[in-house]
Amino acid sequence: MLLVLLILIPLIAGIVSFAWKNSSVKVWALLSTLASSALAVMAFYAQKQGMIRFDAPWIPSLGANFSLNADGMAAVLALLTAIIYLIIFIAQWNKPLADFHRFVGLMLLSQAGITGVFLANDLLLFYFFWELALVPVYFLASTWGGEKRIPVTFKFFIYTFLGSMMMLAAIIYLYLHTDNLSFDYYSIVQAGQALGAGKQQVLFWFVFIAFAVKMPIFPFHTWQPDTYEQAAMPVTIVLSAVMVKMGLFATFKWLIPVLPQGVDFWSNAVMILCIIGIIYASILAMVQNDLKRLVAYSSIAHVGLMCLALFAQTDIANDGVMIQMFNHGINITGMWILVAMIEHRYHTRNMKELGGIATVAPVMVIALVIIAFANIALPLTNAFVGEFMLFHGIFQSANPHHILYMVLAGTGIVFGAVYTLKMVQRVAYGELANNTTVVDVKANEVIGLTIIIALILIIGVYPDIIFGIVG
Amino acid sequence: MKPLIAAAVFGIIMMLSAVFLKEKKQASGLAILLLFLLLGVNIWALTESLQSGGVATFLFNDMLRFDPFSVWFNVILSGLALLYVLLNAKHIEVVGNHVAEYYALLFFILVGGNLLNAYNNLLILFLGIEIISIPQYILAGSDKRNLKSSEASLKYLLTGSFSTGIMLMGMALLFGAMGSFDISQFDFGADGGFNLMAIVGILFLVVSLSFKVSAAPMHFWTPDVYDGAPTTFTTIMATIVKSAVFVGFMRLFKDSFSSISPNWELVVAIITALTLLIGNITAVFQQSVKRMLAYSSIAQAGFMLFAILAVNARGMQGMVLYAVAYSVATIGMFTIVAKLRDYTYDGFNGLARREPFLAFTAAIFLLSLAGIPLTGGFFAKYYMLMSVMSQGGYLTWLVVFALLMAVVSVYYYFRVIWAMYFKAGEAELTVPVSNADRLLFGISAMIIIAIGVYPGLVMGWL
Amino acid sequence: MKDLIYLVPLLPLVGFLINGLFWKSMPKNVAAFIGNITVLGSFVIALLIFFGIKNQPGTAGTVFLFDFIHSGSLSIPFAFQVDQLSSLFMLIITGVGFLIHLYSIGYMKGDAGFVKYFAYLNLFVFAMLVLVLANNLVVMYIGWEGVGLASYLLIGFWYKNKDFSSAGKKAFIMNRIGDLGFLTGVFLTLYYFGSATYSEVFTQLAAGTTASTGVLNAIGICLFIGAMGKSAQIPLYTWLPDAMAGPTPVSALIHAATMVTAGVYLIARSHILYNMAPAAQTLIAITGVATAVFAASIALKQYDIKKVLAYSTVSQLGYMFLALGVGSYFGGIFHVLTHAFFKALLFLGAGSVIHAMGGEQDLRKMGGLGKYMRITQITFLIACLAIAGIPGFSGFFSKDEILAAAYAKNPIYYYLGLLGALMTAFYMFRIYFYIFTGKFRGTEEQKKHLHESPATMTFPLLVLAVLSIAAGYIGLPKLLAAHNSLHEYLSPVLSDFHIAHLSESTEWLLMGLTGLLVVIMIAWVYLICKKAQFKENTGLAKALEDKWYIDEIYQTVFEKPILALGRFFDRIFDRKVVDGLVNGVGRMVIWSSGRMRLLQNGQVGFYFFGMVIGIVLLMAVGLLLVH
Amino acid sequence: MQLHVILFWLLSAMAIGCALGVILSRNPVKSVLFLIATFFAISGHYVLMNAQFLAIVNIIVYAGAIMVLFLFVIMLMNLNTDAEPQKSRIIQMAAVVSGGALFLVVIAALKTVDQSGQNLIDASGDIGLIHQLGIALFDHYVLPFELSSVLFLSAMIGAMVIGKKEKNLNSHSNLTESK
Amino acid sequence: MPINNYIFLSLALFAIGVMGVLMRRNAIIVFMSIELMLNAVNLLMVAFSKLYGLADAQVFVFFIMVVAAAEVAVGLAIIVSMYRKVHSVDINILNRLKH
Repeated sequence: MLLVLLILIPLIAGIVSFAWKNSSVKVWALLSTLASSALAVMAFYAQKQGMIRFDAPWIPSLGANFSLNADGMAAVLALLTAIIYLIIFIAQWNKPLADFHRFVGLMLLSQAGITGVFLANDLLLFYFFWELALVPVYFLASTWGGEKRIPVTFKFFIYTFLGSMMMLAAIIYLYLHTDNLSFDYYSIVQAGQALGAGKQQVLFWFVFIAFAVKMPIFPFHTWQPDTYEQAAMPVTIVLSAVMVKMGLFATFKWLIPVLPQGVDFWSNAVMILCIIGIIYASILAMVQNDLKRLVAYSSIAHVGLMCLALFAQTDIANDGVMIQMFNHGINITGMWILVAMIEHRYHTRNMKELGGIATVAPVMVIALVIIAFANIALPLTNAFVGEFMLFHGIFQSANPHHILYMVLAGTGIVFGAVYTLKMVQRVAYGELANNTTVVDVKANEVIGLTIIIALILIIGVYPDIIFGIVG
Repeated sequence: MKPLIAAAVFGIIMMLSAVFLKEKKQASGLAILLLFLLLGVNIWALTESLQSGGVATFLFNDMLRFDPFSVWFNVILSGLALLYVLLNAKHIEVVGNHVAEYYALLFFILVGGNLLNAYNNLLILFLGIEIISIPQYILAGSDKRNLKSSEASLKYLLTGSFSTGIMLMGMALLFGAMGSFDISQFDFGADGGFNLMAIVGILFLVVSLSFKVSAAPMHFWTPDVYDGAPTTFTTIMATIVKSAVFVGFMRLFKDSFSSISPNWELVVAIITALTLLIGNITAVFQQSVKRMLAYSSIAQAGFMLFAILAVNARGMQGMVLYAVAYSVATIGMFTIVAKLRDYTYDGFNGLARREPFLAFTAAIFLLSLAGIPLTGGFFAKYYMLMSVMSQGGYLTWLVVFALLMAVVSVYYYFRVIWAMYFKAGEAELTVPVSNADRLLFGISAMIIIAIGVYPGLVMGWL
Repeated sequence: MKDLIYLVPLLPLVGFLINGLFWKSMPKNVAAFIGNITVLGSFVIALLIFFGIKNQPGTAGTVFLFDFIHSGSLSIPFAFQVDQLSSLFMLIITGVGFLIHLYSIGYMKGDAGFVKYFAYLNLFVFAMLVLVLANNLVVMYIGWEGVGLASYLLIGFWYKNKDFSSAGKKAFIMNRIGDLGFLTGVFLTLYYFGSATYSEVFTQLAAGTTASTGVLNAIGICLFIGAMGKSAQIPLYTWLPDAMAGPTPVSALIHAATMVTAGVYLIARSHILYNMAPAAQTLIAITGVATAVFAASIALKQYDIKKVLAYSTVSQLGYMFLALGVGSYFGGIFHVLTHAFFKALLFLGAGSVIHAMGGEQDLRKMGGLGKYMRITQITFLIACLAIAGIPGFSGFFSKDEILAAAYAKNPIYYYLGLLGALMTAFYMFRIYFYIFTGKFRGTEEQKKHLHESPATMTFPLLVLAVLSIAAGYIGLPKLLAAHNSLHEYLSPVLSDFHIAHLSESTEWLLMGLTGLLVVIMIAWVYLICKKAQFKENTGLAKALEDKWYIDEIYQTVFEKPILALGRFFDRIFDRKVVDGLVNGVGRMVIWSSGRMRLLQNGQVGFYFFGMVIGIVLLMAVGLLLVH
Repeated sequence: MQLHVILFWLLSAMAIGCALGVILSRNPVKSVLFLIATFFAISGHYVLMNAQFLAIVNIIVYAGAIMVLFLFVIMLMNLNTDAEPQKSRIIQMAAVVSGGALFLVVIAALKTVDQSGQNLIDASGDIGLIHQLGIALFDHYVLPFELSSVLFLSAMIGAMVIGKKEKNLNSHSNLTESK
Repeated sequence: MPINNYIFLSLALFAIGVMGVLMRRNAIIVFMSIELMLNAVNLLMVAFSKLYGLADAQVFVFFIMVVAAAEVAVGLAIIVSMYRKVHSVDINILNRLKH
């Protein structure tokens, strides 16, 4: 029931918000996200006692059940989703967008969808939530944001929808090959594993393209920088902090166990793509002037590393992916909030026009530095734990080239330092480029950033807080 | 049987009422009343059919065969007709002076629809199709001040009669091979040349029925006729008629021709692929939403053809779902188009500001047409694709192709959403939106979402 | 006693947190007090622990704090290893650290970022302590990167100057390259030994491991790459001279006395591994000696005092690695110790000079400062004598130990080392003479401002000066003393590796030769510097002044091509090729739509044709199937 | 050669010849007349197959009623000239090729059909007689018979709706000129 | 006469009707060609009726005639109404609706 509530609360709250044509809708949103955060924490602790599940018949004639399951990674991601939405609404507190009630409604709907993706234990239900997450985000990204947001978002939508459709073909195929015509996770896994190697190899791409586009992995990434750049900040956060995890999580849950022979056959190719992506995106990030594009490319690099680790298929890599998904979500949220604050105050994201913010907004710069270093996995920040385990997992992989892959992927941490520090320097240091008088940080921003920084440090110093419960 | 008689009688009543009714509104009122009655009669027939245990009953020397599916489908058809009239009464009234006659023709179309889901004899199929077609020729040309309407009517008439000729040739050859018109009597087991004749006959029937459901390469009439006919009557053609003909199409092939499916499967598969390709790709370039919806209806026909390819029960369930989901959404979309002054995409600009609720329901209709989950359109497509993929073989790749085309369809459906929500403009409405309209749009959207969440509502018990 | 070990890093951390969180409202003197008292506290505890271990070597051991990463087979404890080596380093860090904290009170008095400065400095001490106390490579990596962070923050302390923050950035990135090597080494260790904890790894190694020499060499080289970054060895040394952008006490603490010796510590820590990895060892020795000579050569022609000192540091670090490479781990550690004192002293002295000169660092603007700041002059001289290796001063003994070991390994190392030592003497006395003797060459205004530094600054100078002399006497060579207390203290954890014993006469000879040549060199420098003429450098001198153009080469070879590649990706490849492909598909659909709609030409006749041809083709297909 | 064989070939030749006349003659009136001739030929075939009633009906309904209607319309439009615009030669050739291809494809498939050689031209059997047809029509096929009334009703409405001139319609630009 | 002859004859007439539809521009002639196609079908029906000795096909022919009559009634009405507007029955000028 806990799990159902995790989906229902944002869903209902979202629908209610559409009718709440009043600025107090932000209180409503905050209450809803607080409630779901509390529930997510409860679920997170509850699953220590054993997996918590929910099962109810849905479409018996199809063998589809409303079945939810919060096993380790799902619980972590559900928690992440709840926290991120909470932080978004805190950070957005004093920046109400036009038509705020619609914004809140769509946001909460997307939250329901994303949470559902993480919890679904039934393939059809998973697909449902997969799309339920996508559609509100389409509207969100198209309604609020930069000038070119509409075509850019449209491209994003079509691109991801293409992936979804390919996946749908695979879903039907797998479903028809289950013994009892069921969408249940175990039936699907059995059906997938029973398929011949050749079929698995073909099916692999049908499933993986959907996830690869969502993550995104080179060369399916081109929608991402544009979309991140154009979307409004809360939407960018949703896209990068949680939606990206949908692809990774789905690969972990719905691809690797289901099509093991397909994965074995293609894992080398995917890993190479991931590595190319890491280096490619890092190099691109180095030459960006727009803060959002820089963070966008850096996200591609980070996600590439996580995907690489997934395909290393070692337990430690999987644990690393789990914690790193959480960390990446937290860190990139912090990054976007800071970018939003900068943009809000200076009306530009172009680093050429920024500089010396440290003089006037020291608190903001402190947060920026901390989050930037978390972004490049400095030890005692959360990302270090994650990346350490990822690299270790890749190193332990059975792949014959595992050491080479680890080292090549490791160049990402050097490049990461290059572009992140370059960004910090160009934004925060030097002479003040822009003489507008600015407020340093506001109370709600302090709260949001404090949550993020606290999580960064707590997980960085004592990651057992997660492994102790999930591991 | 009762619904059939009721529809015919109501049609005649409607026709005669033209003499007495002075006001167009009165005709609409009467039509709505009669449609409610018709729906009641249909539901009555359905309960009777269910009480009798769902056994098929044959009537009139096996001319008709009523089973729960056909009765249920007839309920759906009359329900769609009611929804259509409730939403479109105002639009029908402005088309021309003969409002009562238009309604009479609608009832006759329903008679034809009823025949198409209950026929057991090729003759009834033929008559059913003609009873549906002739009123359509008339309705297409009913806006006589508009040259386009006449042009549409004439084009439809010429191509339609041509396809009737082809269909009759098919029926004649089939009779020649089988020695009967009773579709339950066909026996394809025998060897010899006659079987080949039967196949030629079946292929003629395939292409002529493809014409009626606007499948490629017999689709050419569709965009022009849908575009030229008064929008409100296009709605009938694209929804009630199309669903009814599809059910007729499916019955013939599923109940009767399934035993020799390998002989026609490839042809239908090619038609399906072509229909999907032409419908979806051509729709992309359109500037007029009305014309886009015409191409989209071709594209949707491609998906519905899957039910014919599938020749299994899933396909039948899918057909019901598709008929409801597609028709409700299309009725909704065409109704909105009918209300607008400008039928192009630009005409939709800023609709979400002006009529937020209307735009919201339109978005749901479009999402359903695109097959996004949580709307009925998803399950409709899902059942179709699943039923065909379970056949295996090259049809699996046809499913993949269909899904790729579904991606293309998102492009043109979402352009409408794009215009409504994200473009600035003043969408001009010629017919105002009343609260009753809003209620009906809301109900339509609810139906679509309800099916999208729980498809068992319309096909669970079949 | 060692149970209190957690306090040693914790106190500076607390200091950092207090100063860091309340930097806005913290009065300067309170901040200074907190900064100093915490490090002093750590020093006292470290001292107690040091003597505890000295008296009872058995008390050395591991202190487990908590599980850091614990997942499946991977278990990384957050634990401290308290033994002779770490306690010695701990002492250097807290001791020199405290002196420099004290010194900083005076040096940074007028700076707006005073509180922030002390916070950073405390953070550095914390991280450095974690580095040396770690009982496994991962926790060491935490400290390793932590000091990198502190170094980054302190180099870029005056953030308004873009060059300064660039220097910080450069330092961090260069270190990151090394860190990648370090990490790879850690993963290799984890892969082959299943653990990163020293005791477990080294026990396995000692017991005879299954891992091949190749693997051990690989691990050794990887870890050494990490050390190259942190300890500024060729080819990753270029950040250190730039790092002089930070406040001078920072240069003294981080970029001379402590942080840069982390690499030495790492290799000394892992000496058991290196003993079994000859190729890695040789690489270390060659890199070390090359760096020693190369950096010294650059230092010859620098005009910025801090730059000279920086290259000198690089060069001295080279000596340390030479020692490690030839197996003289004691020599390496000994030099770390003595170097910590005299180099800190040199930097602090330079800081005192710069303070007096109002921030001026150019030698050419100084001269004759001796009469204004006597304490600084004398302490600076002591340090110069120590670094130059004048017998009796600490540097002499440590350098001698290294050179003797190098000679034993391979005389070429010795000759190169000697060359470096001579250059060291040259450049050190060059700056000494330029600063303190002769006439003042600065402006009148600067002249008026000249003064001796306050007591908080001179006190550390004096202490360090004493140490610079005295430290040498804890590691006297066998030739001179029966006891080598440093060797004795460290022997439970460290032992030299296969160093051939030189005969007494050879040793005497080497010692004498070094001493003599150094003295001659100093005399020659004195003659040169008396004239104090500065001309445009040409030829070799110009190349030396421009640091052999290494920065420019790196830029051309690495930085520029990568950025060009980035721009190419950004403007052409990503947008036109990858995205172009994606958009191309979309455009193709639209284009074909535009073509396909022409089929619908409005002519019924054409439609009939279409239909009939369609029927004929479908019929043909359908009937072909049957036949 | 038996008479009915000669008649068959004669009537077939006449049917095909007149059919060609329908589509080839430039004057619509001539086309109508050719079509009537074709119908007569087909009726002749009916008689040969002992379907007398249909033969009569064919002549009465088709030739008598429907074709007169056509003729009437043609006269109404004053189309009885030879000046009707023709499609180009190429299109005409294409039409012939397409129609011929359709014919060939189907014939190729059907050429092997039943070789039993049952002679269809004889006077045996009474199914074509009015009595038999009447029974079939009003007994077995009563439903279609009734349904055809619906068809006629809609045709009637159609002719009226389409034919009648519209008056006093409130102008409604949306419907007059859809874009 | 074997049935094949009738099949050939009927198909020939049918094909001629199709050709007529394809090659003529006059809507009335096109319509007449379609009537020719229907008559070809009628002929075939009667032949099969004779072959099997079943009245069904002949009854079917009645209905084809009925439908043809209805279609012609509506069709000619439409053609006439079209003619009223554009004073032509040329199908080539019906091209306002395209693409």
